[in-house]
Amino acid sequence: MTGHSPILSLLLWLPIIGGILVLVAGRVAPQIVRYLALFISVSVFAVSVPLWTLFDPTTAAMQFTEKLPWIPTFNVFYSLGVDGISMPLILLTTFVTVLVVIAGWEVVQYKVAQYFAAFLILEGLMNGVFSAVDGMLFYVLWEAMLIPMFLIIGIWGGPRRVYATIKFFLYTFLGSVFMLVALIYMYLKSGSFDILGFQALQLGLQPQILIFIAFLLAFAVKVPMWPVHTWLPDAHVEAPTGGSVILAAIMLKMGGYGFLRFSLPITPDASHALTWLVVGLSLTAIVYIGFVAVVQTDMKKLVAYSSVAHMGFVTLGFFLLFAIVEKTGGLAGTVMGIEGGLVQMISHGFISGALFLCVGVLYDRMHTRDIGAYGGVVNVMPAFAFFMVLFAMANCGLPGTSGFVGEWMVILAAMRANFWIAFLAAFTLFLGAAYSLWLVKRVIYGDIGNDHVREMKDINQREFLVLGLCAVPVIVIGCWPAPLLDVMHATVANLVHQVAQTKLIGG
Amino acid sequence: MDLQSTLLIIVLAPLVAALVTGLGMRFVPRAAAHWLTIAGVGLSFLLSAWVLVGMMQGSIADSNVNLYQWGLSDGVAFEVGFLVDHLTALMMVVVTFVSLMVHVYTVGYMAEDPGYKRFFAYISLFTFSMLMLVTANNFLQLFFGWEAVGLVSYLLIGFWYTRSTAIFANLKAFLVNRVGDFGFLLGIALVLYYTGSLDYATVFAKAPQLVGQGIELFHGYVWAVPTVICILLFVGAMGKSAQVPLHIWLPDSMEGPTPISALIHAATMVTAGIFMVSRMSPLFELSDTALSVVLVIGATTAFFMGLIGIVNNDIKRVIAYSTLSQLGYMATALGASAYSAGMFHLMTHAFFKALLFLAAGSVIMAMHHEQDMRYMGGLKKYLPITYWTCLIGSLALIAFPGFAGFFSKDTIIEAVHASSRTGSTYAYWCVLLGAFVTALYTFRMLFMTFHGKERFKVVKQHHDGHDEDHEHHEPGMLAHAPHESPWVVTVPLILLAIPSVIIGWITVEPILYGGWLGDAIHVATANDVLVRMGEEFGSPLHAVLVSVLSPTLYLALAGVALAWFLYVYRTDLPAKLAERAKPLYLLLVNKFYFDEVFYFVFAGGTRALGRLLWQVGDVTLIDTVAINGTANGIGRLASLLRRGQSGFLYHYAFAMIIGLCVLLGWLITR
Amino acid sequence: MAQEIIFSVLAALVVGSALGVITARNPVHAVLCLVLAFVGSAGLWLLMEAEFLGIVLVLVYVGAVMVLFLFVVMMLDINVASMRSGLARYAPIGLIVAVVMLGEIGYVVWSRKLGVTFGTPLDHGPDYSNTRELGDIIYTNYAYPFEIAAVILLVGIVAAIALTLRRRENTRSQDPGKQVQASPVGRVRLVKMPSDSAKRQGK
Amino acid sequence: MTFEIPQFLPAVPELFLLGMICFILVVDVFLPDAYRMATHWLSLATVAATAWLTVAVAQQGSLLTFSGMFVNDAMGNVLKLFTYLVVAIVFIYSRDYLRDRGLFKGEFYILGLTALLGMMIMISAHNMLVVYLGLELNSLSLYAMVALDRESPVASEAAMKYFVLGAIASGILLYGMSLLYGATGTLDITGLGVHIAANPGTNIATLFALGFIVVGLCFKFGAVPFHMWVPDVYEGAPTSVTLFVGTAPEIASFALFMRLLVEGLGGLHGQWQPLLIAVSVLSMGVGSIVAIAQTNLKRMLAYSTIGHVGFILLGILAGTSGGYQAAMFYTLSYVVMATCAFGMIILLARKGFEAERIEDFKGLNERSPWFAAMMLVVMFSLAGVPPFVGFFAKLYVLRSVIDVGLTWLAVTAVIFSIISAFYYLRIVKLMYFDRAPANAKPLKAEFDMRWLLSGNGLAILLLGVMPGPLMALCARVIAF
Amino acid sequence: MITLFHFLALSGTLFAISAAGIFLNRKNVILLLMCIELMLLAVNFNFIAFSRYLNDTAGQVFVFFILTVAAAEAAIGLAILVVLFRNRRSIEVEDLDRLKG
Repeated sequence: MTGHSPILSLLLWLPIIGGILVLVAGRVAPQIVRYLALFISVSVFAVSVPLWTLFDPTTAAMQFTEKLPWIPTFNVFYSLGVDGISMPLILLTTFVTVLVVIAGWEVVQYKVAQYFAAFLILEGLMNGVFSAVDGMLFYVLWEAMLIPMFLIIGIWGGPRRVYATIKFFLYTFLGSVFMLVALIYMYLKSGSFDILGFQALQLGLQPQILIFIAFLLAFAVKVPMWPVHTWLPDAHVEAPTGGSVILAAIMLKMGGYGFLRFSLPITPDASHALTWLVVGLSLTAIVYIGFVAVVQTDMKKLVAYSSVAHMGFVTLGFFLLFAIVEKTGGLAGTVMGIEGGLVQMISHGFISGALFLCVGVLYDRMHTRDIGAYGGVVNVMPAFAFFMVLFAMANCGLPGTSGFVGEWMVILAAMRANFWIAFLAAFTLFLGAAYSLWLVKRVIYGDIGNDHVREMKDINQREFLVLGLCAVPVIVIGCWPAPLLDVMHATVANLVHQVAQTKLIGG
Repeated sequence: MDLQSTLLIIVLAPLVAALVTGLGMRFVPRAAAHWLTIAGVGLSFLLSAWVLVGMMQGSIADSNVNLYQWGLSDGVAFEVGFLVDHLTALMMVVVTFVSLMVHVYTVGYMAEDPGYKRFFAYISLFTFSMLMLVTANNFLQLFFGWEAVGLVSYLLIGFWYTRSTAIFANLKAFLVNRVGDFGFLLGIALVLYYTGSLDYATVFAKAPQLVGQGIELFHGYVWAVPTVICILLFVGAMGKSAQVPLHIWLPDSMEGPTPISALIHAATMVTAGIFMVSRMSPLFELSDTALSVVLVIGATTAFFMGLIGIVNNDIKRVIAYSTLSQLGYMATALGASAYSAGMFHLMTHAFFKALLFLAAGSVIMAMHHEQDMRYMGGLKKYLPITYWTCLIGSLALIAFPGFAGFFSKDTIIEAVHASSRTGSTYAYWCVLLGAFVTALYTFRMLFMTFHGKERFKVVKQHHDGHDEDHEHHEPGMLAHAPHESPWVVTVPLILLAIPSVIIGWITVEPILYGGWLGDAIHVATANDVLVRMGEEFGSPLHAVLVSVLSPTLYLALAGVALAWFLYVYRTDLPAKLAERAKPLYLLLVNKFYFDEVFYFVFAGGTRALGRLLWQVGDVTLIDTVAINGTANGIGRLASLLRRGQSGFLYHYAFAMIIGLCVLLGWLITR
Repeated sequence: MAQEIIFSVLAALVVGSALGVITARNPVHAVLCLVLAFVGSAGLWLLMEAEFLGIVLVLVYVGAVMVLFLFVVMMLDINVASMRSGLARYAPIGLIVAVVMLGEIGYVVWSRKLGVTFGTPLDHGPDYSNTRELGDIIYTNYAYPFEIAAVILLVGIVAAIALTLRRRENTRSQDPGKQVQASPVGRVRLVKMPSDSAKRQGK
Repeated sequence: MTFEIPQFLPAVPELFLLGMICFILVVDVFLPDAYRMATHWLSLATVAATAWLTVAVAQQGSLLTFSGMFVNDAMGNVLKLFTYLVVAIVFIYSRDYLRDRGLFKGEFYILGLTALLGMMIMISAHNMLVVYLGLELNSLSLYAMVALDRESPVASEAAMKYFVLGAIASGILLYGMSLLYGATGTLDITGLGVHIAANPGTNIATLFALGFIVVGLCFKFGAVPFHMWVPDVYEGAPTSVTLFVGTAPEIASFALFMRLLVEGLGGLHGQWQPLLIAVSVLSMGVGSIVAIAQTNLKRMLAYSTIGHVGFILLGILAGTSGGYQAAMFYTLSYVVMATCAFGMIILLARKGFEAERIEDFKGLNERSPWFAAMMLVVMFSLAGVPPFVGFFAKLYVLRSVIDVGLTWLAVTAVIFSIISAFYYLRIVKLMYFDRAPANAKPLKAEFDMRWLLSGNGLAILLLGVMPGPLMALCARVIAF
Repeated sequence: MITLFHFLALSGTLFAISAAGIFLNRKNVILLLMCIELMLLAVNFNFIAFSRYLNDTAGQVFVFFILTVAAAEAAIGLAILVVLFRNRRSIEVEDLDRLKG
């Protein structure tokens, strides 16, 4: 794949430059800011489409690669590339950003230019994270991402935003600095920050375990896994709608992405040794958090907790590998677990994003997220109710929606590993339905709760457009995930074989 | 026109109708809504009838085609496709026919309802889902249909979403079903694990290899794989087909409009479990244990749910409990490996139970949405058609010789009698006494509704009985005298009455003994009770005559007699009896306290646990102690160290000199 | 032999007066003790044939710096009463630190393991001039440090003036800046007045 | 005795500066206050010319002169150039501030330039005597500058504390030098190196001297437990002086470490490494923790300086050339950041109003989004968040520390960096999340200050996005 | 015979005394300055002794410069002291606690 146009660089820099343009526009021509932001985000999405169309699903190698020297002293390269794991995530990012821009159209009135600029810059950085092939580049973008998010939550957030942002920032910062130490360690071992180099690096078990734990801290916080998940509900509750959407739809995915990009291939033996830990935490997330989500009275908190529970499936799917190998002695089923996790990431991106948008729609009208304040919304907002129910159903994994695909594959794979893992994972069937539909019952159904509800207007075209744009992929992926799975096969298969063979000397 | 595209049309026609009506609700005019959907369902009914006939004549062979590949992962191909054999064809016809009837009926029943179009969209969507379920040729699609019907049922139970009871009922229904699906999904996963495929054909082909394999669930305890799989699958069936103890959602589902109760909660959806088990017969045949479980649970449902029907006063709920009981019969049949008997009863039951429900609906319309039988009585002269159809349905239900129910139900009882499986004795007595109970509650319902003296008054005042607040008006007070329903209501009643009478005569022989269902059902010869019964079986007429010798008939008659005695002749007695046997009465009225236990354990337990984990785990331990605790700790440390910077010059100097001393000491002592 | 005696006497003097410095009740006494210590040290330096430094110590240090100290002490009248309060509180720790420091230094000194080997100091003849020897190298090899030292003194002057010089009113200090600015215009003013005769003619 | 005239060429910048100092001193005396600007521009011109000279006389390798007391090498020149830059920036930032407070007098510039001279001497010192003299020249100028605001009680208090502690520190340093002189028989730094290389067996006196010297250096650097002067001086001194004290001398202190510990006592690395480990851990700890409790921004920055010094020491104690490069990179980038941070304080300050309290930054985003963004950049950079230069500085030192197998130390460091992130975030929070007080006036500043400050902030970003060149520079000039 | 170590011991003692003095004098800054002078004196003793026993004049030169610097230092120190006194009317160490924390 040489001689192609630098799509990835465009995806990284176009939004950032666009963001700066938006800032400038905010000074000189405030009235065009929104249109400019929309134009930029759409064009970025347009740029990202070729990734899908030109993607070669037969190879596991990095594609659309670019490589320039960046910091010679550290032998750091500005090197980008995508494979079957990261490509869908990039499209998700560019797509969701468009939604966010539209969603914030007239909702945001304070410091409009800064708002859109923050999101565009954030988009660029996120694209960079997903396409970075150099560890240092990855880390730099990974951390830089925090800054716009910090501002988004803090400036346009709710009353307790300060606590939430600082918690969010320090939590994630705490997680990632240990990753930095691990990266440096491996750099000193391998002589460069090239991730592929890391993956080829021979490491003893002890260092592997330490590196693995460092990575685990970074990614577990991001995912987030129990017990380092408590920043998420706070951040979501306080963040503006757009912030919540990006946070849930994309940022959480970076943790899962990191597991596949770093933890598994770089430290296979440590992953093997600590599978019990990650699987245990994932199951805890699914069951424990599921129960917690049921009793939430704040809509955003509820969705946030459900995100944690769903991300539990992602990590579970990824780390079933060794359990399966131990049980069956073969690799059959491992690919399904990982692919299930990946599909779960994509679909959760759409579903949770959509749910937060729904909550946003309600919040814009009532200015409260308290479930008790609603009731009988369907009477006044039928169209909205349709979407809300649809996404709630998707959230509890109804077949025909994307939410089903991931859970289905992961549970099937889990059964290969151990009956009881599958058993606990399947709890989501009940719990997911419980919190999603109970929410629907209390908010959407019933007689009109109070006069505020009676005065609520149904969604306008803009909101309809946004929710509709979310609904389409949810349904399509649910009814026909094959295309999505096809782009992953080669990469995941390669990953599995990479992970399956030990790095231990003589092993 | 080849079979595949035919099937495609059969399945998709309702879907298209549903989508057009549902998504285009704003633009589709009212009349178009029902004509469109009726056309869709009608089309698929005709085509499925064509398929069935073709199969009977043998002009159409069984076919198993894959439509498209849903997804491929890890070498496992998830296909979406159709498996059509006699079983499927039968189900398709039953489903589409009843659905069609209900569509027509709805035109009249929901006439004034604001959600008219939405309703049609839903039931068409349901028809589609149900067809997906029955035509599935693999577990994925089966699960899809399985959940889809659940979804539509959820939407329809909560159709009147302003009623708190309705939206409670639909949530309950969905969650209880989810509990069932929990097992179902695990079962499917195990199937995939042990057979490496989800395609029926492959799975059944490999099924025999499962025998002898063991799975160690708890340390040291090894179960036979088929047993585990089948029990898990049956858990799913328990949810859908409302077997004890997962039955609690069905009675509440009566909150939905009556046509739904007829279509979904009597005729089709609730029988999905029965259908599924029959479909899985090659698996179930591998495990006697599993079948015993099915047998016992089915029998229990059959008898005890019937008992509840005796004391209930809501006309629809009575029928609902009878549905439970009948589902129990079907399950019992499956448990006795008499799958075809189960299927047969499923079919007959579909007709006469739909009939009963629709009749009840017509009564309810006449009573202005009054469902309490205590305010009815003597309606016979107002609603003749309804009465006679209802009578037919009741006779079919109590298995009066000659009516549809007779052939199926008697066969089941006999089959259980003949079966030698563990628990069959218990099951036998359950189903036998069940016959009596059935007769009792059925005719209690009939008599309380149509016979005796009128227990309602007609107050002459203009009152629109059909507005949304029909809940609240004075019980037993009618704005104007009840009158017979319009033709769109009565015609389906009649059309359903016909098969309730005759279908048994036509189909009993081929389905039960002619092995007509063919390869679809696989029974190990050792278990095949029907074969042995088939030897005695001469002809339907013969069967009717022989029935005079069987205890079933007399039990049924006794039931009818008792019902007449209590509810027509000595109407004061029931109250006295209730007084006399208070504990039993309370037990029945409170439905054996299943709901209470469930609320306490599931609803209460879940919330309590959730609150505990949240408040103690997240808020207290993680946030307050770990996170904020650390932060505050550092803050405190800061203010502490800060005091070290006292501002006094000599303190600073001390710090330096002491530091110097320490460094020096460390240097020279190492 | 004589040297030993002189050494021990002066050493005792130095140490004693040093102790006096840190324990004196009155700052003036402390300064005087310090002066004594310096004088004693100067003697000891002479004993080590560092004549020039010895003399400089007395002239510059005792003669200038110490006087400066005294001057300041006198100028800022410090209430002697409150001097000693609180001495006791820190005495123990001060003592401990002193002892520890002493112990450490002592350990190093008595260990007698210094890096280089020390020859016996050679006795110079009577014509030896310590001053010349210092002068020779200070103005040659050490020219650079010498310049720096000069700058340091300059800084000392500038700083001292900048910090302490106050322009009081009604003091007749001269300001070079203003002097340079002076121009004839500001000095002589020619006033035109009509003469008496003109007046008279005006009548 | 024979004596050849030393080579003056390598020392031309110092000599020129000295000459100009005297010239400016004289000129300033004859200037009325109205024309004080002349002194300002003259000083700037002097610094510029000195820089030019430094570049002009720079040559390959290291060149000794003045009988080995003065060294002109690449590292020295680079450090000097950065020092000039910082001092020039300081002069420009300070101008309006000083004028508003009636401190706009020649002394500030004279003392500033002498301090600069002192730093240059330290940077290129190659003899313990010169080290001492340079140190004193610098310190004395700084003491005076701190006390320059004669009417301010806190300023004089700060100066007093600074002076007394500084004097004690230099006494300690001298004692160490004297012992070292006795133990090695030489004052020359090369001589020290040679002697220590010659007799490897560590002898007690050398160790002892080492202890004293380390203490002296750490005091100058402001490392715990010899840091006590830093917060008080930073808070007490006029902000422009704080700006001066807090930035340029760090470069010189780094040079001191390099000259004395590395070039001189490099052979004893095994001995001084543990000392520096202890000191740097303490510094990072105290710096990052105590800063949290601060309400005065200058004081908070003082503690953050202490913390950063801990990081710089990490690089030095690694004892590898990579480590020294890292420490140099860290020092330079830190100085850039600190300049910008104090510059912001000066920017916000007005006549009769010191923007010292953290609250004074409330809602800056509403008053001036641009400068709020600049402060944001500084804060995140200080916190070590990419893509700003502060991150790469940390990266560099961490790498060198891990390189020598002190991974636990690296972990400790990053934990402290997280703690320190908290109070930097607090500033950002005030600027962006809080509303500005009603009476907040728009910022007023001369355009040159605006541009310079913006450039300063952008430099932090630029050095972060493109850290390569500066790293390469450090790598080239430090090659042991 | 007077050896080098006598002088070293003497200087060491002086150094220790000055250190102790810093601890003892909590009242008044001038005394702190005097202690510092003592410290420098100790240093000078070292240098002179070493230069004598090394037969190397450098030490004495160093002392020469120390004396010079010490003079300038004293000047500045006392100047600051005066400024302080003008502002505070006191040079008691106890009063220098405006800056802390």
